[in-house]
Amino acid sequence: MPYVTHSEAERSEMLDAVGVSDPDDLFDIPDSLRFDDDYGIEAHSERGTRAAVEGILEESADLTEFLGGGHYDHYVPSVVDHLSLRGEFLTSYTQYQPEITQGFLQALFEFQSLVVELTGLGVANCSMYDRSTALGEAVLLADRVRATDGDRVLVPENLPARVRSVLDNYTDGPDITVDTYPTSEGTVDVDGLAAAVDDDVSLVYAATPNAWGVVEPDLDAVSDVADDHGALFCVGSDAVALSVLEPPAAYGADVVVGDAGVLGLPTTYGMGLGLFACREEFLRQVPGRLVGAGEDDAGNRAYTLTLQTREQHIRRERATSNICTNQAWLALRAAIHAAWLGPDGLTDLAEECVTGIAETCARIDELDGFDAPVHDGHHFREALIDTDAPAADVVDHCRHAGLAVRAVDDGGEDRLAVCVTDTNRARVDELIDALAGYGGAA
Amino acid sequence: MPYVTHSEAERSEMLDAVGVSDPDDLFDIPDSLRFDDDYGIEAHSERGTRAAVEGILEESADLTEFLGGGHYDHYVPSVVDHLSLRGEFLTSYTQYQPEITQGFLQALFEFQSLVVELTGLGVANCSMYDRSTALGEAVLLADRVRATDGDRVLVPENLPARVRSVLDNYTDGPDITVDTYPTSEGTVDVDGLAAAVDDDVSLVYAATPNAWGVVEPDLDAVSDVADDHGALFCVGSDAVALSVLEPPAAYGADVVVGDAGVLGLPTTYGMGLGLFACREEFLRQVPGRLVGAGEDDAGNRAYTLTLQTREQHIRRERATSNICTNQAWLALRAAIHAAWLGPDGLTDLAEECVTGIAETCARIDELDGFDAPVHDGHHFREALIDTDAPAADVVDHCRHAGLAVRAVDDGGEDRLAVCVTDTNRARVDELIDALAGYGGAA
Amino acid sequence: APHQQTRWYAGGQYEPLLNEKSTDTVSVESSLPDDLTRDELELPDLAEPEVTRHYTRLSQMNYGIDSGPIPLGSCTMKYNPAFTEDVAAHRGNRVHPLRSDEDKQGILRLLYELQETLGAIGGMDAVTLQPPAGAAGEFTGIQVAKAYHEEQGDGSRSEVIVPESAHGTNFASAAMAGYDVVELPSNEDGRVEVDALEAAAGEDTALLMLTNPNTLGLFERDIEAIAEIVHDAGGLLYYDGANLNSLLGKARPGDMGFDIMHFNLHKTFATPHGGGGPGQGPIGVVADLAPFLPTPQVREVDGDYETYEPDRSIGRVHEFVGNWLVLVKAYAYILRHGDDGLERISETAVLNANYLASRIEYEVPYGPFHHEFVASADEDAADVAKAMLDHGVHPPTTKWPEIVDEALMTEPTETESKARLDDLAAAFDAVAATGPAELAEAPTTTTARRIDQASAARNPRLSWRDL
Amino acid sequence: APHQQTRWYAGGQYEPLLNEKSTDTVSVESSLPDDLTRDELELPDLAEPEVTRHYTRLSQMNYGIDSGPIPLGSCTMKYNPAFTEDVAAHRGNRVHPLRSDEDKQGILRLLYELQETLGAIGGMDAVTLQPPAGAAGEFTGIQVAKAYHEEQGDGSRSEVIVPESAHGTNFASAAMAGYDVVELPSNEDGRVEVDALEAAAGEDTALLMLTNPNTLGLFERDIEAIAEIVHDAGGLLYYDGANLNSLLGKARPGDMGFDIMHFNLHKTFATPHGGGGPGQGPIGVVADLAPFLPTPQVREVDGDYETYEPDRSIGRVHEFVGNWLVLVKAYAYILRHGDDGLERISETAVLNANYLASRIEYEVPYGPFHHEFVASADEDAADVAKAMLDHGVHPPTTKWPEIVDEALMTEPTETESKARLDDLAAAFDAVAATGPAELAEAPTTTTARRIDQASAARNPRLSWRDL
Repeated sequence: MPYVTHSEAERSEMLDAVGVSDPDDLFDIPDSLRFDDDYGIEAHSERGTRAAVEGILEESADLTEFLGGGHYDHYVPSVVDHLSLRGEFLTSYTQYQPEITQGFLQALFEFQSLVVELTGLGVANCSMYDRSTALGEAVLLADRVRATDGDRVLVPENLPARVRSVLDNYTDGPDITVDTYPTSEGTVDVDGLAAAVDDDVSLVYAATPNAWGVVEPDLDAVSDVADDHGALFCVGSDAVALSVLEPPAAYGADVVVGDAGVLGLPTTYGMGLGLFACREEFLRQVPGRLVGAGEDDAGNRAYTLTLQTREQHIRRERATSNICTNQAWLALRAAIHAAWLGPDGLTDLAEECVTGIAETCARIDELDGFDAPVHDGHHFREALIDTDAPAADVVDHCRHAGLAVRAVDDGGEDRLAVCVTDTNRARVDELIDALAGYGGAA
Repeated sequence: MPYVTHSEAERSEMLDAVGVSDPDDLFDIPDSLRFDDDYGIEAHSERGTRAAVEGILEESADLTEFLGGGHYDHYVPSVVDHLSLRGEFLTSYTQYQPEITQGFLQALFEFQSLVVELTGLGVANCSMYDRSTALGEAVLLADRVRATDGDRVLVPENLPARVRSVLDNYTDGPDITVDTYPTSEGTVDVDGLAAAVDDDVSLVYAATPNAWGVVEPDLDAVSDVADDHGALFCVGSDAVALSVLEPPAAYGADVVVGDAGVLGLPTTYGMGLGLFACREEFLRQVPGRLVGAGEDDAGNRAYTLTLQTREQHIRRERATSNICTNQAWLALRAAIHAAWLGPDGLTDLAEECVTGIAETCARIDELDGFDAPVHDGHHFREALIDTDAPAADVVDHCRHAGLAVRAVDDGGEDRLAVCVTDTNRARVDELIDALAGYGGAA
Repeated sequence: APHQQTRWYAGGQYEPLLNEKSTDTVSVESSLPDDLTRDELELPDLAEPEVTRHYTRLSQMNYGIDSGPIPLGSCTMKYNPAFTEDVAAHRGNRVHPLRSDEDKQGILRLLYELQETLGAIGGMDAVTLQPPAGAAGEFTGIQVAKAYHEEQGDGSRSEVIVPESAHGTNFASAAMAGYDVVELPSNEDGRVEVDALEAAAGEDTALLMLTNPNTLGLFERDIEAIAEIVHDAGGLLYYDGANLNSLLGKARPGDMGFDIMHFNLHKTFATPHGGGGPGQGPIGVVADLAPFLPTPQVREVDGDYETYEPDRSIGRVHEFVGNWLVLVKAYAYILRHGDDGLERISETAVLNANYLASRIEYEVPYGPFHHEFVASADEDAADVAKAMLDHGVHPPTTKWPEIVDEALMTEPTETESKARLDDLAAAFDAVAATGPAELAEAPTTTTARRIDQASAARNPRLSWRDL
Repeated sequence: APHQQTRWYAGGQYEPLLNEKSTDTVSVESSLPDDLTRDELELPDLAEPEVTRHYTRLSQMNYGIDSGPIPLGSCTMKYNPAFTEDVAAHRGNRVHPLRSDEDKQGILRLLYELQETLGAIGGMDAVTLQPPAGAAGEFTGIQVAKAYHEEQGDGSRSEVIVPESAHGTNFASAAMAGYDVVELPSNEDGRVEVDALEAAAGEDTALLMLTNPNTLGLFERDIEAIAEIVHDAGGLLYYDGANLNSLLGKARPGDMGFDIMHFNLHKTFATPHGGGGPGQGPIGVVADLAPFLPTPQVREVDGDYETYEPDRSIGRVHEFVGNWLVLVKAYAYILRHGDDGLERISETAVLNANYLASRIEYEVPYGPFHHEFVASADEDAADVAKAMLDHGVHPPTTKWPEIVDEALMTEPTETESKARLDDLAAAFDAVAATGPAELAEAPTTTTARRIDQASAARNPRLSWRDL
């Protein structure tokens, strides 16, 4: 029993102290409910466990990925692992005792400061599960703070189905209706949005870069439409893009959600770090944890979880969210990554997300049988590509060249989506070769 | 410049403070000696550096190794990396300021305690470079403490050539002659030793397990021979073997050297951790660092480097050794590994070193064309194997099966050496298959 | 004092913020057009050595299980085996979720095997791994229950019944799913008042949420009767997995009549809590509810693994599969232990709780308890907690559940040695012997002295910009 | 106080030893015969959680570069980039040295490229990577020189000349190789007294060992004249690489007339010192000495790499290739920087030393200095060091070299920021302003209070058994 620390002698002494001869005697469970069977799980040594699990993991194909769609890979510097894996961080609990957890509290306060700077908004919490649940919480916040006639929210028609599905669960309880508004040439159709919105709308959502990788060109106009109808304007983005994009607060965003896991978290089968910021007036309606600065008895600045009366462990069914454990350690990692990059490094990384996909599209566009990008406008990390051949066939062809790209269904069109970041940019040549080879074969 | 921390403004301020406009002006180097060329080294990003170096490392073949010969692979538990890589340990310096380095000093004191327990001797230092340099230092210690007529030391004829070569460099300065004594059936020929020894011998060395993997059966007798002639008896072994073998002090060893890197250090291209222990009477002649327990001004036990007057930074040319930086961090790792194993785990590991090679030899012995082991007696981890075919051909055959074994030159005989530990034992089937396959082909 | 925690100062304050050490305002130059980009970005600007020191220092100013015990009742803060981090660092985890099934067989196999394993442990017929935390698991389970009731033509059921001593998340999750919460009182033994349940259960009842052993560590002996009442009323039973650590190898929620349950992987299966997550809250359900689980599920077909959408799936509760690395670590933890090891966990957890309770002077009003107990402090429980910090240990959960006066809800877990349990007992008793004046001064050996949380909340300063 | 270091107590002592926490005496059962095995083994016996806590606590009671500056002159304790540890953890390092050359091409290529790279940096024609530390490099270099002299029929040369301010290892290594050490006085400028050298050099001279800049940080401007004197006498020049950090991109020992040099990889190329090693001390030599280098060397033949034994090799100084992982980390560090980065290292190291010296009140008697300087304390330098500990920094090397009274030999290195240099200056000045009584009390904020080293040496207790 690897992590149970008693010697036989100690165990006996403890059993004596509690007055039983066998720990099983301490279980006050009716016989009818006793589990007498086996789970059928075999124990392994540490080495054996590693071999077994790593053996399973190695069964996945070894591919260079050009995949995005909400989960992105950037190089995470070694310091992020080395520092975040320190036991005092990794094995700590939520900071209910701030006097002995100043270190983590300060790191979370710094994460909040980072998000505030990136979004331009007054308040950021210290994490949500992922961008989809952050959007769900934003909609619930809008429902609480906006006394509209109805309960509709508007999302773009190209909102990824996975995000929409999460949102549908979040809006199910309070009976909020999620409607879509049209896009045009891959970006918000402002007129279409204006036609769709009404005073019963509590929130209008738009993402930049959006689902097709396009940087939305006129969110001012979107913001105005929302504002005209008393709806909150919620912007979706990510921590790298926000380092160069206009801060959403500057064009009137009330809430920003999205992904901060683009920092600190490489590709890990879709793990996320939800980002959530909003205007200060909604402070007491914010979901999730907040760290604030205060003072200790020595008069020194000290940090603490604050405004906990919003939270479930105090407010129960009237809490602003049911969130308890969320993504604190990933927020720490994102903060370390951002600190390592500094403002120059972060904006350089963002610039690479602009130039990498642009150059890749230009090269693909030169190939017979491909048009890239499908949409006008500036792209960030990813873009859609038109192919004369069935997209699935191209995907399969690339797969045999050791490359993963994906087909997307864009309103019935059969298209490819390609994502280029710092980690796969050096492999773009292979992608071009594979696509060119396909063209030749077709 | 990744690890240089000044902003341009700070740099200017500092230049102003020291009164130059360019740091280059601070270099008081004659023009004739200025280096105006390039080294020709291209800078890389962190990611690029990792890719470049790891790319080189991946050029080695992917083989399952059955190699020993002085460097052994055991599974090192994850805690060893996680704890030893903590920056306060990894990036610390020699403990010249004990008040702020109690942690490392205590760990080294615990390492010394481990070696004392394993060897039975009164004093252990806190590391040497490897087993060969530890043997060199033992010979120099013998030269200092034994007022013999001459300057001869005796080593077994099967001392590995690599160890012998190191020893020859250590004995070159003080003009110590290294002679060999015979072995018989792979172990010390006690009569031959008795014939070789005389009163001019300051030290007799024997290893257990020895170079052919055999546990020496009668070191009492060897000890007696050394003792009869006033020579020190130095035993070579390793930290895993010593956990089950008779403690060398019990049969009269004056010094124990060997490898403690069998704990804490997996196969790493021959990195070692020299183990050095001796009788207490030689305390002031011990080479290397020693940690002692003392007291601080608060009256609490505290640890400190001690008996530093033996050392080069104080005693200079009269020091007991020139050692300064040695292998402290590896001693920490070995101590963590031993603590993780505990006495049961450590002796279980040692037992696996006995049974693994015994079973493997028995299986090989059943194959046509092979005899295993060559030598009678009990083996630890490794053994020699006779093959009817040229050993080099068998090695090559195994290599094509993805297995690394080696040929050894045992007094003109062409033999194989095979090493089995916990990490390759599960692959012994493949070795048997490969050898059987060769037998069939021959 | 058995401890002096690290404290780094600069300029009369503790370790400054990154922003206070050095920030730089850069003009953003981008190949994007100016009207889409910001002019400037101001962020901390430190080279790697200073970044490393900053977080090294912050970590030293933090307490985790690697520092000492954290006997927070209901939180199950046990030791997190280091090797699981190495498994999580394996290259095979670096797989994008939008690969085809064919290209991620290793991932799918692990998901499948973990689904099956959790099903066996919980006595459940089907498991989804997707919810990214325990509370998300509760919400998911409630959504599944709701979908089931709707499919049964029972969509009008509007109430979720929750015992008063339940975790706050139960209330909040039920509300989030649109249910009214009906609170159930405890009886004098600290367990569910069955008569009250009988009265509460009816045609409006969608779900009863219970944890068992409950938050007092007491096994709900009447669970079979409780299940019958709820089922007879047409409702479902939800098991809150927070206390599953005491049932491993001993009993299964599925066998008790629960229809839905969640697993807190960081509790029962020791994945690191990371100072507030990531956790993961898979849920298990009985066969009737399996068609409603989130999509995708994973199944094995002729040795290959594939994803599929359950017939009547509620959809997703996370964009992908939640916190993948937590799943990997939990699976490794389970494999490391095997059946016997898992049973030994619960046995030792219960033994440790009972031993510790036997050693302390504070009264423990309810029993027999399993893996946790709730003692009653003579002093303000919050003061007790602060004073315990000076003994180098983390205190228990305080002032909850409210049915015990000045509650000290204590769960030492199975990975504390007898010596550490004795340390904890000594800390409890030393604090009990401490006078009120000294108590009010505590803590003194910690990084920060006692923090005025009320004033921090009155004047919220939530980012560097607010200072 | 800018710092409060962690202190864990138990039973009125700081953190107990593993042995004091729990030991177990097991009867050794082995399939070896009884007469070969021990009866019992007594070792600490703790489960993984307690092992983890023990070393976590010990680490918190330790100070490294990751904690703050370590301006130990001549030790070049600069920041160790974290990524090099990840490179060292790569599976490709798990190669046994007794593989055939064919099967370890990756290893050999790295060795070859590092040999070549160090040769370029030192201005040396051939390099061996084998010596496992700087002192081992010195010994190796001296053995090479000896072999060369012997081959020249000059085996009677019996003296090694060493300046009085040289590192103790120079003296010890020369003695170990069987040479008499001739100590060379410094002139009033703190540099080699050329006349004295002229007098000392002669037919007995095997070698002059120098570091340049010397331990006062001063460049030996007369190095060309010095080389000529030694060479004319038939001797060789050895360069102690301890201070190479200030020459990167600026000058090369080979160009100054040195025949042999060692590199301290943990100093110049920032591999972690690990509290006392592993280091690695490759040596470079001019072409005439290349045949004497240790075996094996690595060469490239048609794109493949192979090992070979130099014609007149002195043999081995380590059983294999020394500390392989140190070589890997150093190579990665060099590649990370490139030419410009390396030059920026020395420029910043020198700027930092000069800036720090300009900021402190203590006198710095010699100059112009490069990457390090030696200040002279008004108080006992050892007291100054202890008092600096209370300011959260590691003090400089004290009382050495002896030509400066109460020497404070200070090398901040290039990885300290201006803010940290200002911290160091503030610490120096605060201590200078501290009264003698308070000085004698220091340190107070460290894990241990001042330790009585003399009494620890008088009554040596070197293992648990001695307590």
